[in-house]
Amino acid sequence: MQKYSGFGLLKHALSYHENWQRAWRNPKPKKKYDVVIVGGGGHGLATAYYLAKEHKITNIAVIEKGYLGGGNTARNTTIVRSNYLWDEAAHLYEHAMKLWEGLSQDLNYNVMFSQRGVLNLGHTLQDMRDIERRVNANRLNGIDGEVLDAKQVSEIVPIMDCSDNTRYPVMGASWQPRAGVARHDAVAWGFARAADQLGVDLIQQCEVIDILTEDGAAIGVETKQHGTIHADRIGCVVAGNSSVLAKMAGFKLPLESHPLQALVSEPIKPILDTVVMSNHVHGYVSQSDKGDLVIGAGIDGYTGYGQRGSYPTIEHTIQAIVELFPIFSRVRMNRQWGGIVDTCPDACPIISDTPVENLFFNCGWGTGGFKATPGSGNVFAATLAKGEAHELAKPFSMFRFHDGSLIDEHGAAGVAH
Amino acid sequence: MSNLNINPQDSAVTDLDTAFKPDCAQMRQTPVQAEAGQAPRAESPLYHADLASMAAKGPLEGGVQLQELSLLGHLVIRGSLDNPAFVDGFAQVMGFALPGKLASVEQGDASVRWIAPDEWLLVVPGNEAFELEGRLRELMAGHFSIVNVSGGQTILQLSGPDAVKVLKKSTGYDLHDRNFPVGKVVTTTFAKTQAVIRRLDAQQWELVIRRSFADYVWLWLQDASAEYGLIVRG
Amino acid sequence: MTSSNHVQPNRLQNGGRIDRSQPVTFEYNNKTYPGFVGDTLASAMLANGIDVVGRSFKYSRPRGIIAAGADEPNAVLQLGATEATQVPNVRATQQELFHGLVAKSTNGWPSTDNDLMSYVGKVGGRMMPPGFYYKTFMYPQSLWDTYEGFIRKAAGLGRSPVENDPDIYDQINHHCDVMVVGAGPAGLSAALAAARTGARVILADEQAEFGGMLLHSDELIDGQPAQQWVSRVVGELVGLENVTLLPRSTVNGYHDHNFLTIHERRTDHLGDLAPKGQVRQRMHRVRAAWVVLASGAIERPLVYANNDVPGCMLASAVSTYIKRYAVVPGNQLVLMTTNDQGYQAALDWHDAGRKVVAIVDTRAEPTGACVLEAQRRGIELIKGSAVIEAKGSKRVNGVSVAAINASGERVTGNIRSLFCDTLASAGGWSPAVHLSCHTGSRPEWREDVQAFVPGKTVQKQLTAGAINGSYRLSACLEEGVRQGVLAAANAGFGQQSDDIVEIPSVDGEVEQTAPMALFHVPHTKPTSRAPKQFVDYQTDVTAAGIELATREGFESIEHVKRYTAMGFGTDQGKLGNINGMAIAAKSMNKSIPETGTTIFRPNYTPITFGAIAGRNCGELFDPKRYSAMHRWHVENGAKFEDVGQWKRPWYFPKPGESMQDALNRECLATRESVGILDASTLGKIDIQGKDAREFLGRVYTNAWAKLGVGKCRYGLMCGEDGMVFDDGVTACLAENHFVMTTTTGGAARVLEWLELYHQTEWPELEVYFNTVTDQWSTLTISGPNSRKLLSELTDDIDLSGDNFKFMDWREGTVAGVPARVFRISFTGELSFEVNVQSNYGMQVWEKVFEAGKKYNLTPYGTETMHILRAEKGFIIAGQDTDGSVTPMDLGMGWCVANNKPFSYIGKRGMAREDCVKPNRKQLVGLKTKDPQKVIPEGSQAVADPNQPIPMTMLGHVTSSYYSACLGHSIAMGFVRGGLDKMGESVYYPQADGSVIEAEICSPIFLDPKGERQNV
Amino acid sequence: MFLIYCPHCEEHREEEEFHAKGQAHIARPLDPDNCTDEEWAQFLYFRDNPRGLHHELWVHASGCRKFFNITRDTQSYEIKETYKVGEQPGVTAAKSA
Repeated sequence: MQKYSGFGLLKHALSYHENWQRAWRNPKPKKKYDVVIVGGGGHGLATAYYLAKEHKITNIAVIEKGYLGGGNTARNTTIVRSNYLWDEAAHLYEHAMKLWEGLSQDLNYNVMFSQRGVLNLGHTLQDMRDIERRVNANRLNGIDGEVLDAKQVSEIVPIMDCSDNTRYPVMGASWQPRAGVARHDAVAWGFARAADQLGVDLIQQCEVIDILTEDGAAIGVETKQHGTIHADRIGCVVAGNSSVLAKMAGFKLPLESHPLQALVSEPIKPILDTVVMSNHVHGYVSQSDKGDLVIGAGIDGYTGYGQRGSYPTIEHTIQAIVELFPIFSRVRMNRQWGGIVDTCPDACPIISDTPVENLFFNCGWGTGGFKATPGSGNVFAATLAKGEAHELAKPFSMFRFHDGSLIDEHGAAGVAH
Repeated sequence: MSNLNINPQDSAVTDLDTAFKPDCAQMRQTPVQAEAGQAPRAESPLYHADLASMAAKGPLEGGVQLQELSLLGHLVIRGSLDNPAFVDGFAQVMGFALPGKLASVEQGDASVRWIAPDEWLLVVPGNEAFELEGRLRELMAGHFSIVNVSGGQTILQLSGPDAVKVLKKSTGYDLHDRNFPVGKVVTTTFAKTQAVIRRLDAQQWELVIRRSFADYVWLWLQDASAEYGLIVRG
Repeated sequence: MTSSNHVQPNRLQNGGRIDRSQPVTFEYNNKTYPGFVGDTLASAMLANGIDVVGRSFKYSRPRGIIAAGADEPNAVLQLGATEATQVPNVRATQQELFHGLVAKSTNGWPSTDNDLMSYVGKVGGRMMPPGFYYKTFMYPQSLWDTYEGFIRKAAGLGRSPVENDPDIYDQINHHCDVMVVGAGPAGLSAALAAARTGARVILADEQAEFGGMLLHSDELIDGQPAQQWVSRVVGELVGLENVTLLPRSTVNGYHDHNFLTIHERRTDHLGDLAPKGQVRQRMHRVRAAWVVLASGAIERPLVYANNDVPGCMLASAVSTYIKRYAVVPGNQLVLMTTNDQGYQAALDWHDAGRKVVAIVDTRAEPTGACVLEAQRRGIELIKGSAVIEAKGSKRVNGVSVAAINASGERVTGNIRSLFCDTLASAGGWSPAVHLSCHTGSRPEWREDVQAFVPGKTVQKQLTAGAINGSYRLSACLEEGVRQGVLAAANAGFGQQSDDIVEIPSVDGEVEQTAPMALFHVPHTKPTSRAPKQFVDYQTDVTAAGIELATREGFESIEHVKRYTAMGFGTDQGKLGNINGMAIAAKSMNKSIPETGTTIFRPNYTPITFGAIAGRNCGELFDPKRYSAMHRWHVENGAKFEDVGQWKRPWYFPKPGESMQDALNRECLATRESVGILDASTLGKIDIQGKDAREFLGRVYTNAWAKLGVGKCRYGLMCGEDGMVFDDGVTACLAENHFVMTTTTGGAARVLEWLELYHQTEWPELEVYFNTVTDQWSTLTISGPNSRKLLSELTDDIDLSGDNFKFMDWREGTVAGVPARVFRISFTGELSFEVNVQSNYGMQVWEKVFEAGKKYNLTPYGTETMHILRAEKGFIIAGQDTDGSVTPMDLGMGWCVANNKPFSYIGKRGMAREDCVKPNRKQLVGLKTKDPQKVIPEGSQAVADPNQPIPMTMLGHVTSSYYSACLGHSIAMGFVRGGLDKMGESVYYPQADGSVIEAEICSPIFLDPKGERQNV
Repeated sequence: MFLIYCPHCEEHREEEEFHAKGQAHIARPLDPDNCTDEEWAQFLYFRDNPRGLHHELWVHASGCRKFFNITRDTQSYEIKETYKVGEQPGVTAAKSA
């Protein structure tokens, strides 16, 4: 398999790019695999890659009903950070962050991971208490973070209105310098190419219509296009569709799938070189290498698999952006779209065994999936390889909802007094 | 949620004890001296805007007119239409029946608006609220409640040829004659708060808004009517 | 500087719809040019012979105007005469010309005309195939930031202004029976047919004038020129009160349940800045019973070598410029077409008196009437051939023509060179299906018209005209009438019958002969080696790039799109997408339907953030809620805290006082004499009914069965998970009447919570809930002198300790105003909460101050309130709780009654395995070793500050203050197993490396026996 | 944006007047104290979350403040019916299957 490099590019240029090899094969599925991963998004492909690379299990198929990386991987706002509050989440996301930092070289695919820093703004005293709490926890967990006041924030983002004239003045922010953004499609394609290179079969346009079990254990999947595919172990990494697959296997998950919308402006000359997030006024924004302002909207309150949400959600987000950045008022919104986010009651993922033996689920990432991609795949691969949860994954068992050991990542929002 | 163990319809009917007289604490909330004249100063929710002097100064031309009907008596009346003691009690005291869905009745200086299947808003002159609540409580029985909210909300009247345009900027509800005839009442979103909107005639509308949002609504209405010209009535 | 009245070389002496009586001048790249009202910026630029309007994004190639409408990919300019009025990425073809307009091209350095980057483009072009950046810039890792810096420099088209927008934008809501999108022949006849039934109709069109293609058509409708028919129809519509006409209004989004958004540009044709008091742009939010999409079709250019050289244009655009704007964009035209309609451009060009070098028809034997028309004008017709390559760099100076085979895959003949300066291409039409896709419907391919048309939808949507692939005028008019009638009938107006509106007749319409399905013109060289053949101009996507993508395995059309960036421009691929799909299909030996289409998302064309935000920004971004005493707080210099939407006094600094000074003063005054807090923002819920008491017992964790009339009680509210989410004091006003208080931020949530359980779980309980938050103003008078003070304001309430006990309430008169007085305390002091109807809140507040002077009555805000309660160890829900703590965790087991008959909300939840396990994080008091040191809130506790990172954290500080009354700092926080660790030390490592040591203690720092409040 | 028929106001209103409250017809166990942790978790957290027909609870928050149920297709977003609390849906996956 050819290695990508500047020199290689030159070589191909001289031959008019006529000799590039396929980034991945398009194989016919075998009858049986050691591991079948359902879901060819970033997390599923990463899982396959690390299974093959770190656990030497290469008889793997990734089964995708559409095209690789076509779900939330293709629809998110590409923010990568690890400044989570609770130890369990912080360690998981920081594990991912460390993998991000060498990912392009590891995959020999430039995922354009750009550590331009993330600001989480605080607009009320309680916001600032929560920020102090989170940043202190991050520091003691070995995660970079600082608490900034409004003046320091405006030095980092001079174009933001940090004055007292706004409805909810910026009081400060948490700042994670190592955080940033990455090229979302490249992440899926990079993992796909690297997994394929290690022998993983990537089966696109192949929809799972049933999960086959034999006395309480999963033995394979029934697919629409290629019939039965057997497997010793099955890992489901299908985000918004997790409940649909769980139903095939006969159990429920503590999930609701909601629309999450995002939008981009027209490309403009570089003006914002960091990521700004505000939970209080509900908007987050960064500027892509192409020049678009990439803006994340709020989550809609209802269950929705339509990959679209309601217009007022977009309006509220734009209002927040214009409130924070009045100079963007004359800039124009180009496109909007929606993803399906599978949300857990405690805003933390599920990486877990299930009531069905040999069937594992990795889901519930809600709005926080992309940033975890390599970490999620890495610990899920270990979980599938050993048949028991990776250390970092243990706290994220679906059974935590039975005994009540939740990891409440939105709890810190609390209520105002 | 939404329990299947109980059907509220059944239970509502079976449990109805129309003889029961709820023991509630009715309170006279306006100073007794009010009638005597040297009352302590009362401030309506838009007192600080000083609409009176704005009216004096303000423009006399414009497509929108605004007036606050301040310090009226507001009573929220809750009860079930299946409870005759409640329905008849109201009719006996007021001399007219509770209006049906999305409707209102106005008689003399009393007016009542349908708010929800078990809720109405009765508005009377400020100094009559207490006595009226007393009479209603006397003649009503069974499961009902009356809450005096005279201090918690106020009424704005919006009129003029462009009033409907201002409303169209403020609410997603369909204000067209076909959908919103004179006398209809709806509780709906209004900018980023809510209002009980009633149509008084072709070009006249009434908004009932909450006290703490009054200043916001006032700012909003001035802004929305700027292009048509706003006449403030004292 | 060119003089403003110099001739416009490409402007015809007469004709067009421009207003020659209104000449204007505009500025482009610092040169001044003349034009007319009625021009678009694009038509005026072409009239003045401006060829190069920009440089391409990736290869910096010179680009010219190709199209005449929303599909234009190249003429994307920076507009604005001042910094504050800059507008990036304006499409010159959609910008109406106004006097003094200032435009600049966006890319190109030092100038668009000679751009040094273009050399990089020429040389490096081959180094920049799709996805090249995924394959490079990886080594060494450390250099990526530098690489990225270069990539970012190239980013973007126009620039954002850096000053705030002086214009205003707003929104208005509409409801209609029939929403017609597009005012071309189909839309106009649909709107008229629907309007005549009395239905409420809205007709919107993105252009300044209604009429669409009819505005430059020679056809006759009902025997009159099409333009006359348009003005007759528009005239009638204007006269109907049930019709709303929206010109300059783009329907940019079609959302679920027939909700559409329309972006109206009200003043962009008048100037940079909206005239004073006018709204620049308005969003119309429309709820339609039925929708008729008549959005027309967009012509496809053909993909051939160097097809981006300025002078390469769409055939239909050429006609539009000539007929509508009286501008002939060149001198010698070569037209390449796959269909009959294409000929029109050559005929118009010829009739405008300029030379048509040749018509190149890709079909072997074209036979349509248009052929005779061309021959009648003596235009050379080259059949069965194609222009395989354009020559020139900043302007076309010739083309290479060659015969191709019938399927259009190979060049079969010799190359013949023609000289010309304009090359128009007509590759057929793509229906503007965009809106029909917004609600998730996938377009369907129709072989007979070689195009995607709207697919199945669940919306109440009809389509008429070219969007259906119906390109003949008569068909557009007929479909318009029929769909207009049908839409109105479906909405309940008129009956669906044909004879309501007569269908306009079109005279002398000629039959169209079959077009050729050609998208990508072959070249003598393979695509990978031929000169660049552009598919998506704005993103520099070429046919070779698409073939490369499929070669590398990007076979889903979504992959192709994402890998090459096709369709990601501000035109969203209106010109290129279908060609791109066809090329991808061909290179994979699939059919176009097999390859599938990408799905369009809102917006149809980009719209300003300002318009979407409307008036909901600045002061009006979110309501500010005020108490009845707010004016007093402002006048007395309060600093405010945002609590939910409320503005609450935070503290009341005296001139020159620091915050801490003010807090110390407020605290001491309250503890030593008397202070007053405006507590009106606390949520208050009136609860009446036979079962009110029972209901309270189910939603609070403690017991309510025995609370007597005249008494108050504190309660904790949990979710079903057993976690505390709100708290407050509830008073028994009468046997069936209670008033509940909630946290300020929790008020709405608690009321909905109560309603939820009443309506869905316990409807059999007879109880009504009503909010009275705004009804009552609450004045909390606290401190040893509070009784004395209050006694001066009331003569009908016996305030004596024996007759008005702690946790009692009384009704009476305060300052002449009827009041409910609650003897409850959040400060630990003797304390009275006076509740009066809010109309009298200010009056009573002022009277209390008059009487309070001699006691040095001191107003305090939320911060002092927090300190005073913390000295007593009282929690604040939301600060000392975070949704993950049970009452036990808070050390508030005393507030949980497990002997209640009904399993109240939270009981089962807090009994779960993890919630009862030992060693949970528990709320305790914290005394710092250094009494003057205040632990920052949010600090994390550890047992051993010297342990390595990651440290084991035991909990965090939730509340921490300096207590002036105690003379030392106090804090509350969570510590794992803290309740069993009294007296032990915990450590709080700080960001600066220091460590604060604290001793775990009871959270009650002051008056543990509660004597002060029981006097 | 949805257009929702409120069965109490008996007319269609804009989505902005309503709040979605999740899956409908989840019965609170009658004897919580004798539920296992797992049974309680089923009531508390575990949901059908179907792609397709969904019975969900909404509240007319800015209107009559009444809760009611909606049967809605979570894929096409079509609202099939709305009905009052305590009533049973007329459209179900079983019936339409």
